[in-house]
Amino acid sequence: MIARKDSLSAAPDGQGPQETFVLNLGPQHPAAHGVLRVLTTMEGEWIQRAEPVIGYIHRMHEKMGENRTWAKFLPNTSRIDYLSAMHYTHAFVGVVERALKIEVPARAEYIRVITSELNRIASHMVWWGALLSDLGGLTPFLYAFDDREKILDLLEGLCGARLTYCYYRFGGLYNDADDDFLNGTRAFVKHMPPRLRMYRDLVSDNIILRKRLEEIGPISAEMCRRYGATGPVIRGAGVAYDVRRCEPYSVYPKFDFKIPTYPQADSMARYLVRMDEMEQSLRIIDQALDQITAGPFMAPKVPRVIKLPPGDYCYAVEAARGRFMVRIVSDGKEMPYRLKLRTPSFSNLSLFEEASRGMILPDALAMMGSLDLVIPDIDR
Amino acid sequence: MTSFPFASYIVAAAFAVAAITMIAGALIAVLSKRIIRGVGGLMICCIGLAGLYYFLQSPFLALMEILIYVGAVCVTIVFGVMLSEPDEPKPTDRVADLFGAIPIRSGRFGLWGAAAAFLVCTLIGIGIARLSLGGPWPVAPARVSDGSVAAIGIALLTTYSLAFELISLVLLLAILGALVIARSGRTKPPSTAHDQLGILAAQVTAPAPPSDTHPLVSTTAGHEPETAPR
Amino acid sequence: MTFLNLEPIRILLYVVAICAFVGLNAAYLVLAERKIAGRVQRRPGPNEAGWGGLMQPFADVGKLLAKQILVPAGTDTLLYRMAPLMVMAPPMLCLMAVPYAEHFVARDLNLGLLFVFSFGSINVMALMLGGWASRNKYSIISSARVVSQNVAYEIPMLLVVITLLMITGTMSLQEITVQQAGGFWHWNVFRVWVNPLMPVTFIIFFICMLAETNRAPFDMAEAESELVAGVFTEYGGMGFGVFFMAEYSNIVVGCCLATVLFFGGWQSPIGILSGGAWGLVWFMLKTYALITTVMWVRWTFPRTQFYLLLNLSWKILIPISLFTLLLTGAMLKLPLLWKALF
Amino acid sequence: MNLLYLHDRPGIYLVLAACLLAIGIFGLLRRRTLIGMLISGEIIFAAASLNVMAVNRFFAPDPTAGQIFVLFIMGLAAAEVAIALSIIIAVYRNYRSIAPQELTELKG
Amino acid sequence: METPLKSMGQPTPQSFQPGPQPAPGSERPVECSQIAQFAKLDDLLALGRSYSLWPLTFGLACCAIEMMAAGMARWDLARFGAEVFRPSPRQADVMIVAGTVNKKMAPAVKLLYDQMLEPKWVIALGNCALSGGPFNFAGQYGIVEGVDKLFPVDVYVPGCPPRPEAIIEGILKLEEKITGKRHFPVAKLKE
Repeated sequence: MIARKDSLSAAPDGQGPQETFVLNLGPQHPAAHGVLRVLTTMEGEWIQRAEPVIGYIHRMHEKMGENRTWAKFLPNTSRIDYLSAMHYTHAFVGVVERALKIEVPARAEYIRVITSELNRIASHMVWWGALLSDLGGLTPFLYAFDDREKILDLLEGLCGARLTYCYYRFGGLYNDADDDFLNGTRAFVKHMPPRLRMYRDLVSDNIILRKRLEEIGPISAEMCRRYGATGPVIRGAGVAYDVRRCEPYSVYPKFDFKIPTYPQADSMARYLVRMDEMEQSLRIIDQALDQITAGPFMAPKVPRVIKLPPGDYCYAVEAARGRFMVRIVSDGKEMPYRLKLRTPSFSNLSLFEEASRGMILPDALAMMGSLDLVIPDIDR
Repeated sequence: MTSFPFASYIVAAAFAVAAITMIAGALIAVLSKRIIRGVGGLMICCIGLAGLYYFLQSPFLALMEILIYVGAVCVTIVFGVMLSEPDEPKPTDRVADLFGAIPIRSGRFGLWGAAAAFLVCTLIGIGIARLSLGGPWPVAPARVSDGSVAAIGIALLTTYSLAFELISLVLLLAILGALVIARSGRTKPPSTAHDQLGILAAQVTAPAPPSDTHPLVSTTAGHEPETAPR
Repeated sequence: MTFLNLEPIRILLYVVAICAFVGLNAAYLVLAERKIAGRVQRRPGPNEAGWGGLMQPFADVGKLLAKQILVPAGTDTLLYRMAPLMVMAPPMLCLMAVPYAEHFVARDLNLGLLFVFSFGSINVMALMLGGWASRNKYSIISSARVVSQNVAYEIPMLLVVITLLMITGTMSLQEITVQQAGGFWHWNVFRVWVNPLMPVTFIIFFICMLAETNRAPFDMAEAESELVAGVFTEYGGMGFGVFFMAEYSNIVVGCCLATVLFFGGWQSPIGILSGGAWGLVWFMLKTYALITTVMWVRWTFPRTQFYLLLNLSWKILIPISLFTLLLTGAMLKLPLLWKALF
Repeated sequence: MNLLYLHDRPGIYLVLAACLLAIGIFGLLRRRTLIGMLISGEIIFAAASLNVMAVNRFFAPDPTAGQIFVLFIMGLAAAEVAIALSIIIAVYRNYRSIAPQELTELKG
Repeated sequence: METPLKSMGQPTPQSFQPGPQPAPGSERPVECSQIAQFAKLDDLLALGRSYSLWPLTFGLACCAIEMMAAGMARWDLARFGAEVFRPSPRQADVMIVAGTVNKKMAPAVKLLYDQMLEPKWVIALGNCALSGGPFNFAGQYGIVEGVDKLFPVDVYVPGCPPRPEAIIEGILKLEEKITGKRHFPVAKLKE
């Protein structure tokens, strides 16, 4: 049974006010994952209109990009979406490399892929725990963080940061991956699949979870297209769109991995897409660990002062939440003329208003959880 | 219990408490301005009444009174209050807040109406009280049963079985009728559990208090600043 | 001193004892809940306050008591203040009727079961009035939920209890316990020859108890991720603390009742070690095992959705409990019919 | 009359019931919302029940009769509340008010 | 503890001495207990408060993730009785401002602080809450440069984002501030 009202707010004979009231969720609300504010017009517990109000964590990233040199802006990239910092740095580094036509050494590319995929798993872990705690089950949160800490330990050993890595450099990496990291990652790849099976047994197959996610919050492929939603949201609608496949970058073409899609387009589909993605990420890491060779981790000739030739450059990566793209308009100076960050959460949130119409409040929040929003990523 | 020295005092005090609770509850129920407090008053009144039933040697009825009136009737009325938002004038001062039904300022007939109603009710009350105190009452005859729960049960299924069946029928009809009446105004055939049950939780309309007096939702910021504090 | 043998004094002592028990019990159940949550989530839980965290409840209660007392603007002051009192009184009254051991009961009412249920029903009203008086939209939505939920689950619970009443034939909790003497196979939950569905009956009772006490997975009253803190959103300091304690006291009442009705109360499970103080031991063991289960369930399952909750009650639990009621009646009366015919 | 044994006299119950009745009628006259009138009606019911119980306790040969009578009153009150509330909700839905003065559609 | 902690306890600008005299220049209202002294009771209450610091569920940005991590199994804030994250400000004792506060958010944060019941404390977590952090540059238009511009802050925890150990140390510092002495041993630097 889908709890959904098709015709709302029909006051009989059109007389009198409608029985609605405005519920203000946020900016501080446990389900808002930060400081999202949703102005919901409710009819009872049915949502008539849920209007997201954003800007509560606007941090001027694009403005800062226009006021800083390329290297100085690099740390900012890990703070836009702090859960998939590696991908964001990758995109920014990539656009500069593309503009300067720097050839990145193979070893650096492999390490980038490994760290990116590790970061993706870590990010999905946080999402998984947060979604479950939205649904009222707190324990999976702690289980997820257990495994996430293992990833963070690996990455911390590599670059010294737990969350905001800023590990990539123009033309390579901050430092080389040592054997500790590679062996640790091998161990992690072995450690993780049984854990994922356990998660499936404990949580994904739980009847309450299934009842709360299945057929809840359908988001069709057509709607995704209209709003520009990407990542697991569109893959949950049955479209196999993945930047790693569609606009290949780095060494991703060398790996054999599947793009998980589910045609149901409901919250459960998005849930399963992310769970499958973690397995695929493990596969990629496994292959990368096999293929990685010794070599330099930094391109030989990277200019000390970076000036991009005038022009318009783009670089897109598949971040944990979808397609992240950096677009730079350069006028040949030390700073970009215009820096545009196309963040996936913004598009994913924008369909919330249409998708949540006529839903019951807890279902809408479950759907919001399945979109995996990071609010600073929306506000930038 | 009789061996206890002050037993009779304790019993008398308990009786007084029950009686006063009942009367006070009834007064709150009819006099308070806010309807929700009226429901609270009815609840207190019922608890006092349950105490009196206990003194009338029927603990079963006392408990049933609480179960049905507090647990069901009052809750249903509160639900009705939530669904239909009766007028809730702003509290002006404490006395008027508690005894709002004696209208000093508003109302169709104002003070005179209140006085007339008060007079009529006082007359009724005094009249009946005089009647009941003065009338020649028969001497209590010998008991034929002990009035226990078992006896009630047996009587319900033998002597009063017809009435028992009838009241179950009445209750059934009441449930169906309530469903039909409450659902008739709806536009769309119901599709969810709420609607099928006639439980109208999904329709609760929160009466919005005037937003200028206090923040509605505590955990949120109501409005954006014109100028940011620095 | 013969004075102490007198009934009113005895009851007074019991009242004091029960108040102390309820207070301490609720406080330590909060700690137990946090410890169990820690155990389930593979972490130690509170262990710095006192030895192994044993002083944690006192720290919490002391802090809550010393918080600022504030009645938020716009609330219905009288009801806002009254609701915590109303929510705390019923569980204390209910515990008066529970037989903890053979000779350890405050007042052995012959209508004990009805007593517990009638006073338990005040709880709903208190939560509802508290939510209403807060004048917070989250609280109002939440109190509406509380009422629908409690009304919906009162019905299967009462049906189950009526089934048990038909078997036991008495409403006195002490007598119900006495009937289950002589080992665990005499407990009501295992009396499958009276009604083969007895274990199912217990499960229904347990589910209803979870729902009536607003525990996960039915914690709609305090659905944190949706309704901030539900009914209690505007309550702070000890007002909130009392609600918190009342929640745990209600769990204790529910588990005590389940123990008496289904698990033989203070009777020993093996037939020996049953007299005197052993009764108290067995009773507490059974009750706390059930309470632990309640907490275990909370930290295992996610929250259900509101319409699923109502569906469960009206479409599954009520039909099943009606069926068990009919079945029990039939199985009790069929032998008589058999005898009359042949 | 000894005040200590007041609870054993029928008169006090009847007087209390009369008070309750008077209060209920006053409320019925003065309340300006349907729900308020419903509450007052419940108080009148309570007065009647108390009267019946008092007479049952002190003057009836079979004490079960009065109790059953009061039980029926409770059942009827519950049914009445359910029906009345559904009517009130229907009225509210059509008129956006439950003040009895405004239900004037049938008035000429 | 894995990492040495030494520089966690930043000197607070409005240092508030636990004890009879209110610190000069302190913006806190004079509490009753500062006039009439119930020394033992006050000590006891302070002890209770320090072991029962319920934070407000309130994450702003990156630091919120580390705040969550501090509550998770590896670090477990629950050991100090501080894991009861209350979503309603009425029930919270300490507000952990975890992340950047921008000008649009500032009134909301202030409102939340005002809605908390006394006694209440604030921990500014991360460089953004301390001073604006990396987003504080000449010509910035969006952020509040330090949450102490909005309301008094009790403990400052630097880092971008601070590690969970630092967050726990912040809670311990707050306990120290409330009771006047430290309960949990200081981690020693490994030479």
